[in-house]
Amino acid sequence: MIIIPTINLTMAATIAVLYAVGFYLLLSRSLMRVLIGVVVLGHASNLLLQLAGGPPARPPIIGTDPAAMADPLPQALALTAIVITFALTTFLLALGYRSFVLVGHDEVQDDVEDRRIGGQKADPVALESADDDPPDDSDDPSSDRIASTDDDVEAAATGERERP
Amino acid sequence: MAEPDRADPDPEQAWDGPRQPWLLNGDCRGPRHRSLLLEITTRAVFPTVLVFSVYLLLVGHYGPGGGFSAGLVAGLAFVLRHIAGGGGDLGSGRAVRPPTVIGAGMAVGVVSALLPLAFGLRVLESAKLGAALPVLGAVEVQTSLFLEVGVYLLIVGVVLELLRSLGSGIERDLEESGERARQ
Amino acid sequence: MSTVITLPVLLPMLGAAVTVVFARSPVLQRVVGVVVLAVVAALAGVLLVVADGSGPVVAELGGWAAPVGIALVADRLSALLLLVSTLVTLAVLVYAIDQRIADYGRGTASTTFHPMYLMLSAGVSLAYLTGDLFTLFVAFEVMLTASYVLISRRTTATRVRAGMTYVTVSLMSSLLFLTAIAMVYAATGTVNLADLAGRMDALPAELRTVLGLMLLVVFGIKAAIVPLHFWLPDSYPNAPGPVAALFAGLLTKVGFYAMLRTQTLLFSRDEPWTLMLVLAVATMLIGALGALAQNDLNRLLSFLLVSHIGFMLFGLAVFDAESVGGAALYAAHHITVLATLFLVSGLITRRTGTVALDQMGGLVGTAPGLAVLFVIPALTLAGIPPTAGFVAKLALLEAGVGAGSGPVAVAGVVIVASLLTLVALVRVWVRVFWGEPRPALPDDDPDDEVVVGTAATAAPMYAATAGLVAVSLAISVFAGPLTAMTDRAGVDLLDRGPYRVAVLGDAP
Amino acid sequence: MLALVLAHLVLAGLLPMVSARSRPAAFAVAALPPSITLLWAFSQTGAALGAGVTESVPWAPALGLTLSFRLDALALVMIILVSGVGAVILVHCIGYFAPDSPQATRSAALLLAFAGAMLGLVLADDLLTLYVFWELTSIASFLLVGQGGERRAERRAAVQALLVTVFGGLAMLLGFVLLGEAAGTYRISEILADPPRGGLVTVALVLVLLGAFTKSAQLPFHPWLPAAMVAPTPVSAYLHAASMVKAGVYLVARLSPGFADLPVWWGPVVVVGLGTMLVGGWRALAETDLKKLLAFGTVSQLGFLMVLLGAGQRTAALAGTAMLLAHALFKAPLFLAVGTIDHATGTRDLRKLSGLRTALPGTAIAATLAAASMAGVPPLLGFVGKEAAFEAFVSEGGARGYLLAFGVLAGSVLTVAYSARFLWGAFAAKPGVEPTAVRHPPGALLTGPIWLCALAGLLLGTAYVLVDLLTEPYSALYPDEHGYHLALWHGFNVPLLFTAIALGGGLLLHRARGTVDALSHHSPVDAQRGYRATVEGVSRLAVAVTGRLQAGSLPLYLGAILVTFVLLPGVAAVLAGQWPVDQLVYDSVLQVPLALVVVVAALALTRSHRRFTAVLLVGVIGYGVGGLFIVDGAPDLALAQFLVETLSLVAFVFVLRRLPSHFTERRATLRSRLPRLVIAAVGGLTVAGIAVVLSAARVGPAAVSAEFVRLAPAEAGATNVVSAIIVDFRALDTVGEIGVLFIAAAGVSSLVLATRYDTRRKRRSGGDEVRSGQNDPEHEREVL
Repeated sequence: MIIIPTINLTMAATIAVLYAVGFYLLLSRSLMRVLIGVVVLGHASNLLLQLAGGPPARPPIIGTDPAAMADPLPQALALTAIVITFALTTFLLALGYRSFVLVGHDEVQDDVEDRRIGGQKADPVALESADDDPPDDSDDPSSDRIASTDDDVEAAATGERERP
Repeated sequence: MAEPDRADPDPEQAWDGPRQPWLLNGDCRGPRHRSLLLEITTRAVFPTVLVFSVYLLLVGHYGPGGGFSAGLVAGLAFVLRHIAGGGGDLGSGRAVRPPTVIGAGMAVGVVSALLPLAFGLRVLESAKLGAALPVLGAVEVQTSLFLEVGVYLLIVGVVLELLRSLGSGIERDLEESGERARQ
Repeated sequence: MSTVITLPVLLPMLGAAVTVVFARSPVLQRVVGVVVLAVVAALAGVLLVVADGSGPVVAELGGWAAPVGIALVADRLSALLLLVSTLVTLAVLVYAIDQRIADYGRGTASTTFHPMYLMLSAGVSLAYLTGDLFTLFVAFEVMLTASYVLISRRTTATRVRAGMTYVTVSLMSSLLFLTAIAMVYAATGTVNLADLAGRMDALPAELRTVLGLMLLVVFGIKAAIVPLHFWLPDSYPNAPGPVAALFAGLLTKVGFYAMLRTQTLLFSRDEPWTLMLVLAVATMLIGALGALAQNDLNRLLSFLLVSHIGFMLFGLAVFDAESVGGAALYAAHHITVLATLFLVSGLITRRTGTVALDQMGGLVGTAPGLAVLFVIPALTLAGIPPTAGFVAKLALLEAGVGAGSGPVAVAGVVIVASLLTLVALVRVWVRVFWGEPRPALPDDDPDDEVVVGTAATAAPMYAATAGLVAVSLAISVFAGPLTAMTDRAGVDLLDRGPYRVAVLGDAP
Repeated sequence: MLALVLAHLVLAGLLPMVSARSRPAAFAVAALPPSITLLWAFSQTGAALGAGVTESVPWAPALGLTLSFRLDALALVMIILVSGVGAVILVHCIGYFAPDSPQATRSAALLLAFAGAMLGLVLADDLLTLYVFWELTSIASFLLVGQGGERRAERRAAVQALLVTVFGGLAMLLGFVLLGEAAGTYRISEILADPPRGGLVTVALVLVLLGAFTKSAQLPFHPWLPAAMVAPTPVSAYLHAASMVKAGVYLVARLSPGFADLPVWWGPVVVVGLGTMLVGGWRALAETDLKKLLAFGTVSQLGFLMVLLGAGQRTAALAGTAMLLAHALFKAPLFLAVGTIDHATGTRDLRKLSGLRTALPGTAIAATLAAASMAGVPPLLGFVGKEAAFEAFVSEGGARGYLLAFGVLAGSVLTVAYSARFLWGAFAAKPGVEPTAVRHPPGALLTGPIWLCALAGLLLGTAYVLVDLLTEPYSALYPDEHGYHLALWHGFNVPLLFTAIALGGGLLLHRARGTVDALSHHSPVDAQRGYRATVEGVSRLAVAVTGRLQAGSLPLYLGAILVTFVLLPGVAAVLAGQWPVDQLVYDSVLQVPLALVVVVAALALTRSHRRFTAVLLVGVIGYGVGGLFIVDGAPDLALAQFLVETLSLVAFVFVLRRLPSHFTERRATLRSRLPRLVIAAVGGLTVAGIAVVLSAARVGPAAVSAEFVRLAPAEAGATNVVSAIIVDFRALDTVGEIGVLFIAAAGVSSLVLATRYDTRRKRRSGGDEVRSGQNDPEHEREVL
């Protein structure tokens, strides 16, 4: 068995390019690109897993010289990983399709609620009462708020209600 | 399945189109989608590939192959058949439905993990089974083959499911939304 | 015993297969789901008792001794979290089943819900029990893929974005995990955790740090550590009610468990971990402040979830037996309390028809039972005595103040974060339960899983929620034996010896 | 003792069942446990004044969490307040709440629960036990002040009370833990026996004091107490006069014997206490609401008590304990009297009240008696206490002694003034104000408790020996310097002079109320505004931080993850810097062309704008990687890779049929793409770099590969080692793997097949909304 599986320069460059491209695609807004990025990253990590076993050698099938045999474990792990990546790819593909059907395009939208909070101009959401809120953005689908009937603070302070 | 093409009145388009489920069972697609050459090829190749996949399944212990690759090969045979015969060909109610195949594969896999318990072995422990079969003589089988079979079944089921959803499902969506298939 | 330990993984998988094959029978699906989870919970209880009494339970799968085969290990930590998680999973299942019955009637089967739910449970069990880094990856994938399906079960135009965020970020973490495994194997030549512990020690310290940080980032995404947490508040709140409860309860804690396990077993350290202290502070504060800025009940809870991950990180950062045990206890209580709060939020939403805090009010008069169901977990989360949250927080504080000036300062941040948590929860109370009662809003989406109105809320949904509240109270009542056990768990984790001996035999 | 506490709590839980039948009965039942507790405590007097009665129940011993209780002299005094006054107030409640009042049900249960928590607090002999009950009282107070939460003032007051006290409570918890860590125990009696010292103990004590100050409404945290006056008056009388607000004072009294020699302890206590006494008294002179007047009076008195009990000397402690008792006995009846007035006339505004002296003579006399005790008029208990207080500081001498003596004197002048203002405001016939009509004459249930408390003050004042007996054991914890004892008459001395000055000065101040009124409305600092600003500031900070960080954009989130990944392990790897020296360019020549194909395809991928091209390029990468697997000696892997790649291509093509042929993303400028490019490139280099470094650092041969090769043919019956690993050695991975496939397939069909059941409808806002067809029964049937 090989003791030092130092990854050679060619393979290191390949890994670097694959990861970089995968990351680059992953950071885009188009879901299809993200998906392709995931596939590329999957290839990259499977390749890396296989390389972690050591440099090229004979297939690990009994009959060859064990000393010249490739490390079988990373192969088995990579095989499992390939299947899993495949499963995830198909799922993401379906999700992308579904998104396309529902939204009409396949770009990842920003979160509406986050944007609303980000757009608040430091208007604190008051703690004590439900009634002194800053007005919501108009694009809030549920903005037809119910008017509240709050009583007079002064009346509260004089404790009229305690009278039986 | 909606089949607007079937009643295509244009005789010039339809005169040489096959009208019966001639080569493959299942519903007959509209002639515009059919390709004689592909159907014949599929007809010839399909059983062969299936047999090859079973071979891969059995040989997995001794060389490249195994339940996973075998299942994929069988799955690709179904893909070919889907492309040639269309979605109506597969899983339209007559055949076993794909989720059942998947579930069965999963069940076989898990049961094969638990079965050794019945024989006083540990979970997932494998053993050699020897049996004297009438024609083949003494056959030795490693019980881990059951897991391989589970994997095989499951993969075939998964591919069938993909064909049903991504294949036929999207095709139907396309037809319903009036778009034309690009490929 | 070695059989018992495999069943929490295999039984739910078998159940999933059965529920798919017999998908046409909703009754069978429900029975299988509940029975399987109940059995798993019982087994987890047995495992906990045995692991606490006579050391880690190990199963050598297929009869192959580790590291040749995969070992499943149930020590105190994993058995405890397994037990609590399964109880939560069971309660949420009961809730979900009854919600479905209330909304769709008894006869409707669900093709995906039950199988996916059981697979998720199997994945979680496997993640807790595995003693193998690669199997941990597989377990994560089983769990996460099932969660992808569950979160995208009712994709609408608004929800599909949340599903995207969740799936994409999780996929990235999975791929980074795979990368990290490759790196670990490249450096050490093994993926068995117990075996790795020895081989890691032989690596140069700097390279060990590299691997440790890599695994930290990988699990940190799942555990939602700041700055890896952004995805969580954007995705969980949009999942269907019970699913959100399950995710909030379990998934982040599985991530934290993995972090706790790998960091203690593989990367021993003698003093508090400064980087982790910093991350803990950031997580606690940014999460709590995030909660204060929300108007959506579920988002508010999601931010609190993030904030309290910081509490556990604090325990990990201090890195002594007491603190690590405290973190384990905190995780266990946190699983129940977050799930409960999300279920309560679901009940509130069913009553009011909205998740917007400024659209609700007056529930204390119209739904006093719900008020009680909210108050107890809310106090628990805020760590107000005598709840379980207090006990767990106390364990962390005690460990922290004994560990030097850095941890003492962070203990102060724990106090601040607790106060902010309370402020956020008081806001919920004031806005939801106090004030003028308001009419339920018309249901925005009449055929989704939320049906507004009390009549459509089945009593078992309340019962399931109350059951979880009871679990959380039980943690408080039995704090004595529990803390004693988590203390022992902490000692084991840092000692590493018992785990390695149990897996590899006497001469690791 | 735990049983007594639990009895309160359990009965409180059951009380709503009683309330359902009769609300007055609920209060009557609720009054039972405190009464029984009081009787029990009296029955233990002998032991309590001696060694004390202890009980200890372990809860979580691993954390030092033990429910330890101890009944000693100080606790006994507190029980008189908590249970004795509590029972009296609960009886008053029977008459106060209308039989159909919705507040009654809630209040009865909560008051009883509160009584239980408070009882636990005063009996606790363990810091953590004390903390447990401490927070429980905060919660009970929150719910009692907030009631149904229908009105904003109630909500605000409840929230403010909760936040302020819990803020202090949490700080105190940290202080307790630090203290416990330093002392090695949480047991109060053990800590006091051997008080720890050291750097962290200082911090701990400051934190503990923070808790005490917030709970006892000391400067600058006091505004919550006047605000809490929106609660029903009996609640105010019980929580915010007699018992809960005493918790902070009580805590200081508890710990002072161990720590009062430290400036960090007595310094803040004395300064804050004195300040609170003066500010509270001054503010009381400006109030027109009788209840708020009393509330500020309470604030002032709490400051006074704080000074006495935290000063750390015997006479002051004696005075403090007596005043503790006296305060409960005069403040509770005063509150109850206000409640009775409110109940009878419908107002408690002193500008509207007139002539009640004649209309409600019974209430007036009892209230006068109580107010006189508050003002320190002999022979009432208040006088006895205040005498001792003056004596304590006068005889102490020195800068601190005189400062305190004159400070307390000034406070006492204010006390007399607001006592007079109260009596005048409540009962006097005011010129120009027509006599207030009494609509509901108060019954015996309302006035009886007032009389009881007021008379108790008188009785104990004359029977000062009893009080001395009760307070002596606690003050004996300090060294006895002068042998002072409580008494009505100590001869003509400075304290008596002080009392005279206080009474005279206070009455003069009351006469000059017009001027005082005008002055006292100009307050330079407003603590309430400080609270508001803090809460709003935190909210604003929350919105600012969250709005900035939580951008809602998925690419940004992924970018953050990637940057973290680059920064943490990447930087660590650079620092480690162990690049291998023996790295080859390639191991096998075949790797070079294959790698080239993969790299070129990957780079082309970033520039492709057609989806189909992109998918094809991915295919090229996949097959290229498969080729590399063959070169590496992994035929199984290569086979799987080719098959999977093919199937993926098919799946992609299936989906691409529906999608537009080009990516819809706007073509970004280089400038906007640059950060992405840089992060991605650095990320790729980081991964590759770490991989090389780590692979070169391999510490030994692969752990089990040789074993696999050895075992595969013999034990697993396979010559293909990889296959043996997959289905035998690591079969569980395979089971998990098919599980993933199983899930993914189910997910795919659920997602894709739902599409045809989607329905579109118009939204109110105009746009189309697509409703999901998933879960549609038809859809479910099809997925089946």
